[in-house]
Amino acid sequence: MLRKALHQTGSLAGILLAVSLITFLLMNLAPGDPALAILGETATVESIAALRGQLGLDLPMLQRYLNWLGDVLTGDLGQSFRANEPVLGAILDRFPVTLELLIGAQVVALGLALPVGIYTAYRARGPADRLSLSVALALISTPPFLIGIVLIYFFALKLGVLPATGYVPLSESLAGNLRTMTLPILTLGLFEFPLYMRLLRSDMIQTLQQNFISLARAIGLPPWRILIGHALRPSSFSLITVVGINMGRLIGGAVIVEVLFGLPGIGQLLVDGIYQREYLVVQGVVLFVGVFFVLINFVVDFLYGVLDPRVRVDAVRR
Amino acid sequence: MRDEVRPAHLRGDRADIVLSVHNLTKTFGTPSGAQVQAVAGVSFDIAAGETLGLVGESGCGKTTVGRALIHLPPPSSGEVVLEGRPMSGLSAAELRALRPRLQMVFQDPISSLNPKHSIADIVEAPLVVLGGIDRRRRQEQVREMLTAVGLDPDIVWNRRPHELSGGQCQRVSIARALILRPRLLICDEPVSSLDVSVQAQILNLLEDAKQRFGLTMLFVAHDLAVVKNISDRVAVMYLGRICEIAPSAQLYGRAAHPYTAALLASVPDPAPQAKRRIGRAIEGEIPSPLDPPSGCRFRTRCPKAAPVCAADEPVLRPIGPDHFVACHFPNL
Amino acid sequence: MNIADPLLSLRDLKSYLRTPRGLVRAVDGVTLDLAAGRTLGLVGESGCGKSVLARSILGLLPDAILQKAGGEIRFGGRDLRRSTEAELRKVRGREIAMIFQDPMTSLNPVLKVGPQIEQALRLHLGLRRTEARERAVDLLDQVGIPAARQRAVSYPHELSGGMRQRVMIAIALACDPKLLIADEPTTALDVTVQAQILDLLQEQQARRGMALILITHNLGVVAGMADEVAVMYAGRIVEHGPTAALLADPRMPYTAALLRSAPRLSDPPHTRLEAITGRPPVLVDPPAGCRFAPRCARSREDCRREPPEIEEAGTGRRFACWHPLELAHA
Amino acid sequence: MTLSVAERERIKVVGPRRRWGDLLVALPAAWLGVAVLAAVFAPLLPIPDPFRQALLRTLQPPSAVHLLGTDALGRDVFARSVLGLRVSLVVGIGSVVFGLGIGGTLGLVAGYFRGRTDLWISAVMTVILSFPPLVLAIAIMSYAGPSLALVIVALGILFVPAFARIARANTLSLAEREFVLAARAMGMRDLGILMQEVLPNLVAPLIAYSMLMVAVAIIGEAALSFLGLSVPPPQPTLGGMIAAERANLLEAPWAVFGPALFLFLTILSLNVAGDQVQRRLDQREAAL
Repeated sequence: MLRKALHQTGSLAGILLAVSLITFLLMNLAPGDPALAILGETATVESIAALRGQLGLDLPMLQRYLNWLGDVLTGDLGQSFRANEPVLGAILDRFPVTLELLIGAQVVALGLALPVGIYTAYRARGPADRLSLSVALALISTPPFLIGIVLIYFFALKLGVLPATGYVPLSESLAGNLRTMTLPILTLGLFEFPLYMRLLRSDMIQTLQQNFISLARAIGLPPWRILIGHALRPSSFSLITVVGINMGRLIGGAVIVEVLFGLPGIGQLLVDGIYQREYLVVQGVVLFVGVFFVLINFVVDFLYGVLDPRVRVDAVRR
Repeated sequence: MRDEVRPAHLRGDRADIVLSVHNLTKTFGTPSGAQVQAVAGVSFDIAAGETLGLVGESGCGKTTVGRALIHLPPPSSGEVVLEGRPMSGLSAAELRALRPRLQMVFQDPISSLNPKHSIADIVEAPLVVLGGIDRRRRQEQVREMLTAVGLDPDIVWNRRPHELSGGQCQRVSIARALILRPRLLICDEPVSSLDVSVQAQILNLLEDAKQRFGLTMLFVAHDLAVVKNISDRVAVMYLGRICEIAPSAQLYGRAAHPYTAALLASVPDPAPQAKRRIGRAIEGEIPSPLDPPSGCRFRTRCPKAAPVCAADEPVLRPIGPDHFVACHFPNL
Repeated sequence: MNIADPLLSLRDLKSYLRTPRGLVRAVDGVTLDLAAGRTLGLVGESGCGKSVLARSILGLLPDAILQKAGGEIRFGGRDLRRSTEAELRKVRGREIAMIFQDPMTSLNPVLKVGPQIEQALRLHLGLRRTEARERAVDLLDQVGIPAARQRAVSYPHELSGGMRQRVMIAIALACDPKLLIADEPTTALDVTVQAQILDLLQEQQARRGMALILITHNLGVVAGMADEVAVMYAGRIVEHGPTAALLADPRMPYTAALLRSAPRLSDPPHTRLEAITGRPPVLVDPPAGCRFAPRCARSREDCRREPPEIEEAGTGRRFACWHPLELAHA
Repeated sequence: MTLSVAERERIKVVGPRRRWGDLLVALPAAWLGVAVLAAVFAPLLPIPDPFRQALLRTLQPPSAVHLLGTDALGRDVFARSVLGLRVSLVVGIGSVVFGLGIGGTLGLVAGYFRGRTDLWISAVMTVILSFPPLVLAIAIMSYAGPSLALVIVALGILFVPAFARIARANTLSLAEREFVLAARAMGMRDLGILMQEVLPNLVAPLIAYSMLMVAVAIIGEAALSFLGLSVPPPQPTLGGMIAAERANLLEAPWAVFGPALFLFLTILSLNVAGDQVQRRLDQREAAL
């Protein structure tokens, strides 16, 4: 167990290092001079040279990477030029908004996918199954911003029950926060729901054909006990992995949703950074998001081991 | 082969030995880093025209022996001598040149045929790989060989494996193995996934093919009755070692090793008078090859086990003409 | 055979299955009686319908697959074919239990074996958790699992194939069923372990006085275990009778061919086997007359025209054949 | 011990009725055919000039002249949508071909040779997978600047690990099959085995997967263009059109839902057709 933990921690460190390297290279291998890009076309030669020195652009690549990595490890992601604040501070300020969005979306997606997935697997090819599969297919075929626009069109513009844009922090007002977050969370949740539901449904159908389900039926267990007590857990392994992996897809979706609904999350920060050529902000957000995503998957791996005794025992044997 | 280490049951004095295997071992690494000896020092030889049956329960290493002989994967140590030429230390090209001399038929008739290829292509493939034969000659040979294994070339020629039954697929496998006219044919459980009625067809086909093509055979299987039916000599394996080797009639008539006796007693026989008696089964299950028992590997389940069995590992020794057993207390 | 008061009686049982290739007549008119405490060996090659027959008795075929279900299954004064799902659930595991072929996949991989035994006890006998736990350990002990208390908290993948099959038997025996259906219980096991499992089944059957339907493709297994044997071919029972008589003197040519095609330990090496030519019919479109006729050496024109009914032939024997083999050992 | 052959031929539940299934292939195929033709021959179509602005005829509702109305600059929404679809299809197909070519090859090599090769390839894939896909694409686009080729590469990189995974998993299980062993036993070389024995069995699963991935790629392109990070203006993109017109959603829903419909129908068609192809492959697999 200890060996496995060490091994996993080692590979985690390796992956994080690779993430940092790629983030660094993306910015530094890109065509064009970052200093010029930051200062704009009107900059003077002197100011560009000064900024290059300040950014350390005249040093060799490896040296610059190590310097930057050292700064990153001490929590220094650089300064945002326009806002004149530390990049890390900006990210941490915005992160709670994104986190609320992500957690809310997962809750909505799983909350819908679990009952629908279980029921449709049990009554596969029934009318409810066909209906949910069609809805799922339609949702999968809709880009996330389009789901959002449809929701805005009906709930904000036509019915006027919820605001189309804007954000009220949780600390200010719970009700206000919920009003502003409902549509964004619903958008992202509906974007994610069909994947979970289809996955759970097909895994459940496969499990229900297994011999141990026949045995459970031969014992005389009622259907709901077979579904929940016997079929659900073995069917949920790939779902759990996907919930972790799809955090990445969801973060991408969150960027879109934040822009669409005007939420001040890190997705908005990223896009604003791009528009305003704040390269350090972009770099900081990409690094932050990459690290966050890697850590999530690390946790999911452990969770998986807890759920599946076969993996757990392997870990102990190792 | 050096005489001083040659085990007694290897018939080094005979001139017609096709395959000689000496002290073959195969070790696998497990994911946890432990080493498993799937085959632990196995020696046997097969004379021209002979069929040697290799029998044992799952995990005894019999399939690994078969695969090690064709060097897929190669053995960890030991010598394999085919028609007088040692196979160890051969380069990849030399090994490829030797492959037509020994061919293999696998257990799973469906898995051993590529679903995307036609039957004709599958049987022709070895000739294409061999090279130097023009297309018309190749197709003639394929046609001939399909007929020889009891398939109608005109019907199956363009079919895909999934359009054929399991028995027919196994015939195709046999045709593919025989088209290079190998000297030695290794059959790895060729009938174990077939129904009895089809199984008999394939066993009969193998007997016929052996006569017609002058084959020497190694027949690996777990079914004792099947092995007895087709073999001239039989070797019984347990946990990576041979515990008894003898001519079929001898081995089945006077099983000397307690494990052979237990195996034979466990086989349910459809003889009408045989009402099975309770309690003939030996106890326990095969120990893990990760941690085999000291001394005789069968001692943990053996009714005759004594302290000496834990201390000394018995070696194969003669107890009759061509009959060898590795046991301190054989049934004589 | 005691037909007066059978425990289980099947009348013209039919189970047609919906498949991609069409309607498969997997069980097509099976009539059979089994008295309490007896052992019936149900023998046939793969695809003959023996497993579908077993699942039909317990109503385990999913509605999505079972297209047509005909005939009667009389058990304990009820017709299981006409019972509701709720009624069937009271029979399953309580009065009729079942063991499946593959012990590797027949236990739930994420549940410990103890709880898997306990659920039948709690469901049917209403035992409390602690009582059920004790009973489960006791059952594991009875089926010959060493250190039963420790094993009860093991997961299935920690046990060998033979041990898992013992756990399955413990689950089946939990509520003292009157009938145990064992579907190829030893096919996936090594021969020495097979002998142990057969011993265990025989011993438990004798102790509990339950009836046993032993489904297998291996005539050797039924020879040692069964009181009577029914041979199935292409969805029908073609011969049925007391084990010894049937094996010594098969009347239906298929039975005889099946017996002769399997190699035997008692035969000398290189004995020529009498293979049956061809392969069993596809049950989407079975032959019109006797279903074995296309492969039968004795078949004549009438065999291909009209299917023979299974008929009584004295001393408890029945067979379905227009031109049966003569009694040799009578 | 393995199950008998007959056991594996065990009866499977049937899919939906064949006629319905055929329709599910025919309709999407028809839409995709029309879409591809329209995209290819867009300049020749009898539709208004997509670039011509008419500031007096802004936000016109759909009419015989303007099938989907006009946008805030008075440009024809239908004509612009056709051009936008062209970008979607080029990017969708291009990036999947990129991912399939590189990922498929890497997966094949990793699955067949295993060992160290596999370890290195898997490590690279893990690193790519360590970034949320859209964020990686956004980052690449933001540093390197928008262009068609770059969009294709940025999205294509995201598909490399997915195709590598599928190719690797299939190759691993194929390499276990005994026909590969038989090919080696007859003396066939690795390259021959890869090309003749393994590759033909990979084509079908990869093609079915590709169709689904084209749908994903089109969604990805739409998201990038919605953020203004895809092909630069004046070239219209479906996502860009939606982003630009969403301010007028209430007054001129057609300017948003017009391109949205093009986007939705194309992605839906790819998904439906891909699912059907996948299902048929699975059924054929089950019948083997």
